[in-house]
Amino acid sequence: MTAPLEASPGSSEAQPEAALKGMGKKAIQGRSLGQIAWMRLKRDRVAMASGVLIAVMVVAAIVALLLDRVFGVINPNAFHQELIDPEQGIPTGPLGGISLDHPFGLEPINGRDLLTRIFAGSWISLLIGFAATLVSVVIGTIMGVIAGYFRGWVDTVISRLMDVFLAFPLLLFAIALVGVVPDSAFGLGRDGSRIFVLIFVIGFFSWPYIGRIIRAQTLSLREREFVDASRSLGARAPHVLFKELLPNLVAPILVYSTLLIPTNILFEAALSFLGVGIQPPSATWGTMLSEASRWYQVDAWFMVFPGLAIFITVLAFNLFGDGLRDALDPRAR
Amino acid sequence: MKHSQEDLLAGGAARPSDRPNEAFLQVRDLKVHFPTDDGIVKSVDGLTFSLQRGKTLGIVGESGSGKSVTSLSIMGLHKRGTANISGEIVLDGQNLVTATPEQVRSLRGKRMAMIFQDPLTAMHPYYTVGNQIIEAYRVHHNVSKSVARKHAVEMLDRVGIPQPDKRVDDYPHQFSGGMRQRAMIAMALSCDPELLIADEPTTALDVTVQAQILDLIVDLQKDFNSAVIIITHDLGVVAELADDIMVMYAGRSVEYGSSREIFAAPQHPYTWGLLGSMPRLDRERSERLLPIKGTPPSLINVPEGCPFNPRCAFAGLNGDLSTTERPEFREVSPGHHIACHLSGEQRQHLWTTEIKPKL
Amino acid sequence: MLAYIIRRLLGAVILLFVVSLVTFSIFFLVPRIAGASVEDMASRYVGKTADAETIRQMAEKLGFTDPLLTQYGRFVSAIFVGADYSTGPTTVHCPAPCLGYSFITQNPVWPDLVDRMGVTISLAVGAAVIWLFFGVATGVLSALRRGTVFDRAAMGVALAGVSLPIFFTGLLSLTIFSYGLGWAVPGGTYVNFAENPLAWAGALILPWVTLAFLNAAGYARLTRATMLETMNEDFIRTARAKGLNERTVVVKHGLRSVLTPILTIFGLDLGILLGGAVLTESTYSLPGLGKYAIDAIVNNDLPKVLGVTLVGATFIVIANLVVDLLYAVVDPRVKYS
Amino acid sequence: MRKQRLVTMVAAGAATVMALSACGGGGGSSNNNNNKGGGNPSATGPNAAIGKAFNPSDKKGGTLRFANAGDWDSLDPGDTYYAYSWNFIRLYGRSLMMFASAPGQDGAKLTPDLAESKGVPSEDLKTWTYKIRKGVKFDDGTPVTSKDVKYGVSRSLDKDIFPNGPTYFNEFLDLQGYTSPYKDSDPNGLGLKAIETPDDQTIVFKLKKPFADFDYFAGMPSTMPVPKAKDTGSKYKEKVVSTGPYKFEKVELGKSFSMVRNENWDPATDPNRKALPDKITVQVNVNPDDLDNRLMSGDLDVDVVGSGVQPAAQAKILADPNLKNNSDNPLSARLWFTNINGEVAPLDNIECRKAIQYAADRTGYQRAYGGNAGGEVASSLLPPIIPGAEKIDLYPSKDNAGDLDKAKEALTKCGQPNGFETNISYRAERPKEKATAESLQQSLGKVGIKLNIKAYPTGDYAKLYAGKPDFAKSNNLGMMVFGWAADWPNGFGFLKEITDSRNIKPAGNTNFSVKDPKVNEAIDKAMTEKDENARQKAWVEVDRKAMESAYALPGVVAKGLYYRPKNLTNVFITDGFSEYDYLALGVSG
Repeated sequence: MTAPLEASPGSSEAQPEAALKGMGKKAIQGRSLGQIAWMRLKRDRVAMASGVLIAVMVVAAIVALLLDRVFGVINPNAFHQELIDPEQGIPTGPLGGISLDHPFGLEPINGRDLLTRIFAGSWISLLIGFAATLVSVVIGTIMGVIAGYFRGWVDTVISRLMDVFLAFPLLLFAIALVGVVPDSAFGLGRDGSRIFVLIFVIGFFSWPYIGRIIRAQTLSLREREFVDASRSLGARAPHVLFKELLPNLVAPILVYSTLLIPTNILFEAALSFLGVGIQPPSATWGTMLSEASRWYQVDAWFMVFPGLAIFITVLAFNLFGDGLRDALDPRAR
Repeated sequence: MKHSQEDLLAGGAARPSDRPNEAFLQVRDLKVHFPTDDGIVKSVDGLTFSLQRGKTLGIVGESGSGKSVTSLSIMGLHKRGTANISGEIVLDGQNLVTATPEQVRSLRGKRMAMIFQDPLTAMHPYYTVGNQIIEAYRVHHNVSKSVARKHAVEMLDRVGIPQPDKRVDDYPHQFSGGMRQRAMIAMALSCDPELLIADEPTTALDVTVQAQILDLIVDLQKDFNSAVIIITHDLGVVAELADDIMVMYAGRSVEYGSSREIFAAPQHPYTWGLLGSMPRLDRERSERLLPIKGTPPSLINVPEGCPFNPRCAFAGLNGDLSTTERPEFREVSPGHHIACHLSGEQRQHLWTTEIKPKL
Repeated sequence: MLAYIIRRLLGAVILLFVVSLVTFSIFFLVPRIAGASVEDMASRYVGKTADAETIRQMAEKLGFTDPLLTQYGRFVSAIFVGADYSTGPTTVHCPAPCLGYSFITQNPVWPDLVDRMGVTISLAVGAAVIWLFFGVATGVLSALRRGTVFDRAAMGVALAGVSLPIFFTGLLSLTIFSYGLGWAVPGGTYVNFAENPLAWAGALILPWVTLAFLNAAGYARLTRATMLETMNEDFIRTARAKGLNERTVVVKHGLRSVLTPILTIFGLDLGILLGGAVLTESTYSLPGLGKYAIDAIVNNDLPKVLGVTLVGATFIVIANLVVDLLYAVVDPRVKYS
Repeated sequence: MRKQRLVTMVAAGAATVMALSACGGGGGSSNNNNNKGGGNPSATGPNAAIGKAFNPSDKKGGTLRFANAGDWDSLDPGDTYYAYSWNFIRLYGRSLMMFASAPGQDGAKLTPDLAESKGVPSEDLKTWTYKIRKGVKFDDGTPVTSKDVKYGVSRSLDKDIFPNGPTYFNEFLDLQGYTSPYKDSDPNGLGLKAIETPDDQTIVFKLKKPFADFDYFAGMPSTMPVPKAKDTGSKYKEKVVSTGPYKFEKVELGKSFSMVRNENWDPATDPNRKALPDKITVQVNVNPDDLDNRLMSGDLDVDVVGSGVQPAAQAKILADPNLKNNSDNPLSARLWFTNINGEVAPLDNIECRKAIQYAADRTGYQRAYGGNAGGEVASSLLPPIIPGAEKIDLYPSKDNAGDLDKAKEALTKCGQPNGFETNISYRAERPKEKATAESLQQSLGKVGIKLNIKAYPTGDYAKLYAGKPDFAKSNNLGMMVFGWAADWPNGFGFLKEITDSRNIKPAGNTNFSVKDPKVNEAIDKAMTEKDENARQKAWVEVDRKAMESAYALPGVVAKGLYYRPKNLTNVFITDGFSEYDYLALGVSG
């Protein structure tokens, strides 16, 4: 995932993999893994703060969606051209036009309020981050479990498929694909089809990473006694898969998902930055940053708040994910 | 308690009252506590024993009884900051608990060495066996690589590895389990240590190899006149080997005595349990092994009174004493100490009527 | 060993074959599915002034009217034996490996790619050296000083590092160092190392540092986690039991084992980057493979897109292969048969 | 078949800023300057190179350094269609006619180059004859003959090999089915019957239809001679044989090239060229912001694309009087406008189109293109600097901010009193067009006209999306943001392509909205008018009729902001290209 974003895939991929290895092995009597994890998580102040921040952001994003699209209370596209220098096209006043009315400043040329736009853009960024993660986790888990459980040629086929996916320069593909799909596809309204395509493309290209992890986990779980026991009692494959294996995969899936969400938010931002994001006048943080990149020499303030929005969100998810991983696997601390 | 500890300290392995100052290793009131999120884990909680050169001490107990933690404490292998160690570990007059890490390090490998239980994980997979022995030798001896290599080949030969000059360049994974353990021993003995700690040296091995390895340790001990501690959960292993045996439970010693005494007249119900769960070839086969019921206690919340009381069949014989008061570690016969509330008669009675016949 | 390498090479070739087929399908088939006609596709290759007839002729000339498999066959055969393209009075031979011929710039793609590779390799390798050194060093130090101020600070910075999009840090660095302080040359002035090594380094210093920072952060986290795990291994205890000093224990025994996972990730990262550091090159306007790819996509120059994708995939596959082979060097337990 | 040559352009990478959009303009400037001639050479300050030569000089020597943020479409004279390229190509090639190398309006006048004099038409305007100067040689010393010119034109007809160039010859010459010299039965590739070469000095063009302005065609680079022996088709661009004062020294396509003096160029045969520098270097694919910075630091001499500096540099220049003194801000013959698609309901109703004309806030349009420095508000299609152009403002409003009352009135007449909903498209990689769309969305929204914004890839915008009538109709594109610059600064060059509905093609259009028989009639009248002044008036009439039909919403007449490095000599904006005249430039020091 991070691969296309030029971060190390290691940071998000191998690390949980390594960390998750021992997960579930160590059971302390009397309390379930979930209870222990929750106890540990509660003690991790940073993780809890991040969790609260995420919750606040999610609520804010929903509120933004309602205010913007359902009730139309806020108008992220309102112009304030009177605050823009007509010759230079940049906001008058210092710090990119920051004022009481416009605490985050204004966008060049049209003078739209950045605070409102960042707020209104939050739901799209988060929605894409969450939904794309859901897509890749669902595909990745199904493929990983099937490959790990059935092994043999099924495993070979799926593993090779993952190899093929991993061998693609993903970002290029995503760009090309998003560009190809017509706007009016799926009969969704304003922004709808583009959001849908972004979710699909990001999610679809990310599944092999989680697929590999789940496959490895399944392979090792499969050898454990309880699976043998279940099978020796005559349980059929679906039963073993869903009743025995899946519950034991919840922890790694949960941790990986938490760490995948920020990666996908970054992926969306990258696609938007490269110009295949949401259609104007709607904006995500990535498209705003993309526009800011045209202005950074004369209005460097434009990039600050969209950049911070991405940074803080991604950081919060990463911190929470780290905390969750530590909570679920004490050995990783 | 105090009294008996003094006694014990004064004693050597074989004869506790004899030549008090010559004990090579003295451990006094050793406590090793690990602070964790869930509370303090008292892995070792007041342990006292001593050992002379040329003697062998067997430490026996279930997993989690504090055997390995004790040995690692002696070796100074607990990471500072993670473990709170108090008490004294005196090796040849030097207190290792208060010594600097550097002083302890210089002793490790040279004066005291350790054989670990799982040689596959205990040896570095990326370096050849020879390389690892050479390294151990060269830390303490300022010799050239070729000299050290010759020494390594000699050591491998000595622990009975065929074609040592060839196998010296093999990697651990290319050795069989028994051979690996021999290599491990060769590594531990490469600097002629005066104290050798063998932590479950034969656990992963099959019975014939087990015997060979144990014989090897005995032979080498004779050659080097080392003091040896053998840690095991299996009384059978130490039966022939050890001069003295210490039985540990929940971070404490519950019975200490000469090997002969422990096997002939064990006094502690826990020791009875251990004996009961041990298959023996030298007796008639009884119907079945008698496992100790229950599980080892949490080391965070050690049961009040006698730590063994929840699992002890005889805990009720002295009213609620077992659940309220910690039993004193006392000498019940010369060189034989136990921590149990049962009276001598009760123990005698139970042993002869209930326990012994079933073994 | 040799047999293993041959087998892996064969596998790599097959994988590339599949990759090329899928790439080809996506770029040639998906537009068709999305409703583009043969003429629509051909119109990308004609000039701004073409009429319907010219477009139709171009479609025929480019073979868009042929079945897809035939087209793919031509593409593959060009890679192995080259292909001939008409320049009007004569034909030019595009020698193998002919990764297509752009009808927009009337150039074979391969020389372009070779040309751009220099930039990307300079960027990727330079950054990789930096991030590998700083990332691993920070990770190791953090692990050894777990819980100290250094550890917390380093991991805080690392976490920030993996949470910052590179196009943001890139813009920040340009704003501050290039335009603000005037310390570094802004991007786009790339010169070949052979021409002027100083200017070369000057143009790359910001991209190197930015890209390296991002990756170093990830590597520091990975190294720290692996190192912590390794330092709990039995063989580390053994090394200490031998009386080795802590330095030897850490470097010779600890770090040695940490290198394996680092190497794996490093190989893959480098492979991906060598195929084009799209975001970095875009942010700094470096004329590398990534920028080339983006420009090609914007211009709908399909042969270029196809070529650069395939080269990118090749780098990834080769990196995978090299990593697998290096395992044998690093880890004596790995045996290939 | 022709298309605006300008608006398709450099593929801007996503992060790159192709801000002022695109290529050099086509028209001139300078009717806004009152300083005629070069009487005051020491005059400095902003716009000092408009209308006269700044820092005039005859000093030879030095190296003139160009840079290009994108890349040429081609260096081949038969395959290039950028204004800057037509400006630049005069350094190494000689066409039959050329724009004079002179400041201001004089630079928009045609003068004979390879030809001895202007073309001599037949009475029916269907046959044009030129005499070629004697003594002109290729850079290898071979004399240039009329057959080389004929060969050059013939090969440019082959759009398979040379897709980029203009197609005027394909349309106007009486081809009789001829397609390409490469498929010619004549071994010399001279089988084209529409061009005759009775002797080595004479060339005769035969047209299908009468055309009075053929001299403009004869000024296109495709009339530059090409020696058949050296022609390598699409590879010729790598090794163009020069007839001008400079020849290629080293060419690395996509990177850079350099030119040195051509010893076989004889100044005696060439009254038009000063050829001051000894050497010319060109770097291509340079980062645009970096390019501006290097201009300002004196590390470069000319941004060859000639569309002005990037917004960042613009802000810097406008804020700093010293920089501003070294800049020129001329008006050009380029129009930024928006098509109103009559194929899409309810815009098939003229009143609804008028509502848009009234409601649109043209100052917002202007802001999108960079405010006052970026251009002037346009009220009709024909830019004021086209000779004879008149101000036509059929939909006036106070401060150009839109007349909402009139707009609502028109909506009511249209039967949509509460407004309607439609789509507006723009080129995805063009931030200014995006700002335009957003601005229109705002101002039209005030009268209830709801615009949904659609972005399409720049490269395919005309061919597959907004320039394709079928697509536009089925996707309900009511408005399409576009831009247009003329091939030549006259009424024909500017208006014919964007107002003549008979030119509408299945794809690749800039215009397909103006579909009015009255406009077509006016065009026909203008094209057959022989008197120049009357012809100019006739084209103004075309402009007026087009505005009456309300199919196109004019936005901004572009102005470029050019930075003029200090060591340039003989600098002036030519109306022929709305750029600095590259033929005249020299360097000092």
